[in-house]
Amino acid sequence: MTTIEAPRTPAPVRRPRGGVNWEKWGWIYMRASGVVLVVLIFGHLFVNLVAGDGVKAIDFAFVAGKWADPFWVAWDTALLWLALIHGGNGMRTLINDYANNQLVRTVLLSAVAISTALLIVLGTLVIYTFDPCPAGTAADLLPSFCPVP
Amino acid sequence: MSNAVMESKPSIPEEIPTFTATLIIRRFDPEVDDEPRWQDFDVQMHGTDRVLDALHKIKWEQDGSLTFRRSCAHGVCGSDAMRINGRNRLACKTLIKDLDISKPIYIEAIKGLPLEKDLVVDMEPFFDSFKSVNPFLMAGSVPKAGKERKQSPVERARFDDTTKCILCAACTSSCPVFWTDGQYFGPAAIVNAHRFIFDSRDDNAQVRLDILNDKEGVWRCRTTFNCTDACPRGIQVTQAIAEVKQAILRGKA
Amino acid sequence: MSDKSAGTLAGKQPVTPIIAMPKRPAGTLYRGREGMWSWVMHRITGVAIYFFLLVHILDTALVRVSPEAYNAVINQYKTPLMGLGEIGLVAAIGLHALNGLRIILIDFWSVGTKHQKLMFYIVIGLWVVLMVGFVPRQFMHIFGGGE
Amino acid sequence: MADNTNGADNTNGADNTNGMIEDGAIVDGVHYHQFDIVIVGAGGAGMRAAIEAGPGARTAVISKLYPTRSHTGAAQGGMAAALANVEDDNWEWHTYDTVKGGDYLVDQDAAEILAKEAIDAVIDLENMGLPFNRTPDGLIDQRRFGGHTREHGKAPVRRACYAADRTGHMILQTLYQNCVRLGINFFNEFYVLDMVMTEVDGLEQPSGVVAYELATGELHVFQAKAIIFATGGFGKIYKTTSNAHTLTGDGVGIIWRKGLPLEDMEFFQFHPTGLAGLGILLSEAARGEGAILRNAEGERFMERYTPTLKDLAPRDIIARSMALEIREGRGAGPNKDYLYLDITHLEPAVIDEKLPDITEFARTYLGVEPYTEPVPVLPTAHYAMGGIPTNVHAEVLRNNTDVVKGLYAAGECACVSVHGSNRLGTNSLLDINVFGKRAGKRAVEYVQTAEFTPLPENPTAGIQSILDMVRAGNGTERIAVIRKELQDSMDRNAQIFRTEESLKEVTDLIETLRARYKNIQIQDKGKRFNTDLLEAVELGFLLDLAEVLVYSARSRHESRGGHMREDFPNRDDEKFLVHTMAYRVGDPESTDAGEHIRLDWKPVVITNYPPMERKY
Ligand SMILES: Cc1cc2nc3c(=O)[nH]c(=O)nc-3n(C[C@H](O)[C@H](O)[C@H](O)COP(=O)(O)OP(=O)(O)OC[C@H]3O[C@@H](n4cnc5c(N)ncnc54)[C@H](O)[C@@H]3O)c2cc1C
Ligand code: HEM
Ligand code: SF4
Ligand code: F3S
Ligand code: FES
Repeated sequence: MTTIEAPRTPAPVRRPRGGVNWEKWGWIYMRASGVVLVVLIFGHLFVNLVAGDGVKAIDFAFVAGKWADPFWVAWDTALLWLALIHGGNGMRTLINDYANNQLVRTVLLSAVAISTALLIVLGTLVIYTFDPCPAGTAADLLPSFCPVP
Repeated sequence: MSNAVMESKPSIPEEIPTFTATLIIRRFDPEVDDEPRWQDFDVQMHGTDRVLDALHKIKWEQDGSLTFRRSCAHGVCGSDAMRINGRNRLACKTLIKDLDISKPIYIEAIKGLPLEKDLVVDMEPFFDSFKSVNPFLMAGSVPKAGKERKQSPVERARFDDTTKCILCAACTSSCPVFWTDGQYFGPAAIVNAHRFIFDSRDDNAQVRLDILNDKEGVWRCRTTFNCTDACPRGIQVTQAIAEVKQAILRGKA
Repeated sequence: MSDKSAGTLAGKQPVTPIIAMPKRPAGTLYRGREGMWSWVMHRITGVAIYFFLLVHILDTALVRVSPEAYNAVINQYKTPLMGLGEIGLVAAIGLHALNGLRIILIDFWSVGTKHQKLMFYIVIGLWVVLMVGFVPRQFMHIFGGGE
Repeated sequence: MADNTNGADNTNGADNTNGMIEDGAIVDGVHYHQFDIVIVGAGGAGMRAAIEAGPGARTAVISKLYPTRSHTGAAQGGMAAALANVEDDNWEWHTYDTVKGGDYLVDQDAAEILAKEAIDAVIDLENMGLPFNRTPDGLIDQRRFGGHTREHGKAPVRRACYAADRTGHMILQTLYQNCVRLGINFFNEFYVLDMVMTEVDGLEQPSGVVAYELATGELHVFQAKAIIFATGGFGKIYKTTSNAHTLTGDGVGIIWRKGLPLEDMEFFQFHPTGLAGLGILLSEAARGEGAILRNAEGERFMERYTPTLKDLAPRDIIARSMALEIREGRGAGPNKDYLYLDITHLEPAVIDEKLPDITEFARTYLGVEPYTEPVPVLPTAHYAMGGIPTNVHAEVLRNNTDVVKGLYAAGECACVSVHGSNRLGTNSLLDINVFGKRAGKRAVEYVQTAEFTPLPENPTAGIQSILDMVRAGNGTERIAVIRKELQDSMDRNAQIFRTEESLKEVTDLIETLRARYKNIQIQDKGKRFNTDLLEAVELGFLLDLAEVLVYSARSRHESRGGHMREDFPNRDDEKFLVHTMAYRVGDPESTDAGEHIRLDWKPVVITNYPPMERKY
């Protein structure tokens, strides 16, 4: 009688927990940020796509005009951070769900983490180091409040 | 003479006409097949017959090698959860006439647990998850010798729903999150944790909440409700999971 | 159904079962209901928005490069094709956001799970209203006259 | 797969010269295990024993089903104990009811133990976590059940402790949960098919059991100092039954094949309220909560048969009354062949709270709405009063007086006998807890001093030959056909009413079926999960047990409890106030049952209650 290898699977190993509980805080964060994002995103979309001439109205001058107002600076910063972290964390869940290969998983997770972090930094820098009236630009591209050279 | 009465007994099914149903079953014989294959069977059924009766008919009259688990045949033992027309159901609780029999009935094993043969899957990972939530009363108090612990009907009702679980795995194996990597504890384990977390006689809710606050714990539930829909005992599974999540957040059952 | 296989009745000898047709799915698609489909949709829209967001931040960052560069790119958004894309974007965000609120209610409202199906249809309803409000306006913006 | 097998491919201990093979060894493809105590069956009785045995000795539970699939989980109504939580009660009344309910064939010393230890049994379960329904003061609630009375039959009493209508489910779950807590070793989906006996000092002594692992098709020998059988009933000898497909009486059959006696096999209980045509049980709890049996004319016919207890009379009496109603033409339905269980007068809220499952059964399987329509019911084969004879310590008897050392039985497969010729509702869940516990305790005491009995030369030879016979058989018979013929005939001839003629008919049929069984063919020749093979083996047990049942029934020329002989309609205490003891003797292959079954009689233990006429 030959022995057929036992077909049963070994018990999944439950990894011990340690450090920050990402799942729990991630879960809470998704919901908290979600509620705020609804306001931020719909506000953003409304102003950019619906109000006035819609998307047609958007150009450098439009952006510069918005960011001259600290209100919109704060709005867009919050939107940037909340949405990116929300999206990044969402992507993390997805990758954990579907990438079964440890290597693939690590690579993808790092990719999401890096791109999210990078873009947050980039975006923040853009908002705060923004110069509404860069020198040497045709005046018709600039917002009206720029001093005419 | 003496038995005239009993002879004509099973009259109820006879009143309902018979019909032919086609079952398409996903078969897999680990000793022969590399991959599962689909096989068709035509069976003559009565109106009150269940899918389990159809499977029995096939096994007993057509192909004895068709393999599935079953025991009680009326939905209380949890042996025969399977995917019937794309949804997890107990074969013994699904009446053929309630399915659309103008089309073939697709039957396959539940998903997310290793397939062993035909409709049989490896239940060990499922029971391991169950065991890992401490599914037993852990009371700190010692009841008076020879006396029950007291519990009011209201306290008793708090966890009534989740005591109905028969560990059939229909819920866990319907959960899209469980399918992904099989690491998630799964709704059944959470249901059974819920049963004790909210039992007024139990003093160790926190231990279970800590276990379920794990990476593979309640937070992986994405409220897809497949579990609630699949549960043959009508347990409000997603509700139970939501209650456990809230208990973890508030730190108290 | 017809009575074509009456011959399979309690026969002594097994009727050899017909071997399956060639192409069958490896397994059937799980037929979940509202809850499952809303989740599938939530996932897909979430990922789509994430990728859009990445691109969107990059293009906005061009404001730091030069107004010309920014305007060049942003003009792309004004083509009819992108205009349609924006409809898709709003549709996705709308669904994701409304369903996100539904999920939050399921999680935090004590009877949320009970009403999840109803809430799903409310989400769809609100979403339709949203789109009905947005789409004509967007069409006006992208195709409509105006300079 | 075993929860806790020592998977090592250890062939070092492969030395069977002294009948001791090391735990974990694999010899010729057969796995060997050693445990102090091996429990066969993970139903209520088996797991209750395991909870006693586990902490005290190396224990293994072998079960052909995952523990929570056992049929204890199907029990609905309740578990009796004279807690007196809701009204006056005491265990002495409970004893009396049990004795009278069993038509005085009960061993009264055992019934006394059952009733007395009931209270602890219920409290034990509560303390283990069982969620009983509660009274407003937070005590365990109790409900009425058939045959349970106050003051020796004056009026029904609330004695059944319950958890909605899934008391058995909660017992099974609670016991399993506690086994998990204690880390009991389970070997799930292992079919025990044989017990090995070795001759010691001129006596055959059990030395282990042989199990077939469903997943792999391999054999395992479990050597043990003590073996506890808790394999449940064998309702599948009948067609219409409340029992599970897996209740094929393997344990009882194994004991029988070892030449050990079986007691009172002719007494089988038919439960009055099975769903008509299906046999699925609607618990007596329904009547405990006020449901009424009615005939086609809507008459509450039980008032005529048992004016005091009416619908709560013991089951044998109700089942017989129902059969009479139908026979006299008052059955309902187009063929006038069923009766009604009526709960339409109960509040839907009460129904939902106390009887949720059974109303759902009616809805699902018959499409009847119990809130508004009466449910068609018929008696259904339910419970084996007889089985493996034991004393009150759950020790298996070799004959009327001597025990088999190290062998125990508890639960439905055993016959203590606390149920006599008719079991009272709720006394079985009690039985499995009281005597399961006793078996576990006794076994632990025993293994403390006992040695392993050496295994014989080739412990798997017996079962291997049966398996080979089934696997290799290329005859023309199908197991399902033989089984169906058996079940049909048992329903027709050995059900509620029996006569010499009908019993003779089924005996003759069984003899031909036994011959045809040798000519079977199964289609699944594989090793993994070969349920085809096991159904064939199970059929062998069914045939054996049906034969003993019918043979014992033919010899009991009286009517008592569950055994109703139309040709001998009266109880005959003169001749038959004795237990039947059946032995397998001679050539088991002989075609005349009389040549391989020998009957003997065992006196009934009577303490306080001399037999009286049974009126309710
Ligand atoms: C529908 C229904 C309702 C009932 N309601 C009530 C009630 O309300 N009150 C009451 O008191 N009683 C009730 N009873 C009776 C009572 O439930 C049973 O008699 C009792 O549960 C039997 O328990 P057990 O442990 O002996 O057997 P079971 O629970 O049947 O367990 C048998 C065990 O043995 C195992 N086994 C069998 N054969 C083998 C083998 N060859 N190898 C390995 N393992 C094997 C099985 O896997 C199983 O684990 C009811 C019975 C039924 C059918
Ligand atoms: C508009 C307001 C938004 C709300 C209310 C919202 C809400 C939510 C919620 C509650 C979840 C968690 C779902 C769950 O746990 O099952 C979630 C997941 C997710 N969200 Fe959002 N979200 C919003 C915007 C966004 C944006 C802007 C992005 C992209 C950057 C995004 C990407 C994601 C992703 C990728 C997931 C993960 C999906 C999954 O795991 O299935 N969301 N969202
Ligand atoms: S919760 Fe329902 S579906 Fe899940 S295992 Fe329990 S009974 Fe089965
Ligand atoms: S199906 Fe799965 S995702 Fe949650 S609601 Fe049920 S556990
Ligand atoms: S066979 Fe028991 S649940 Fe279906």
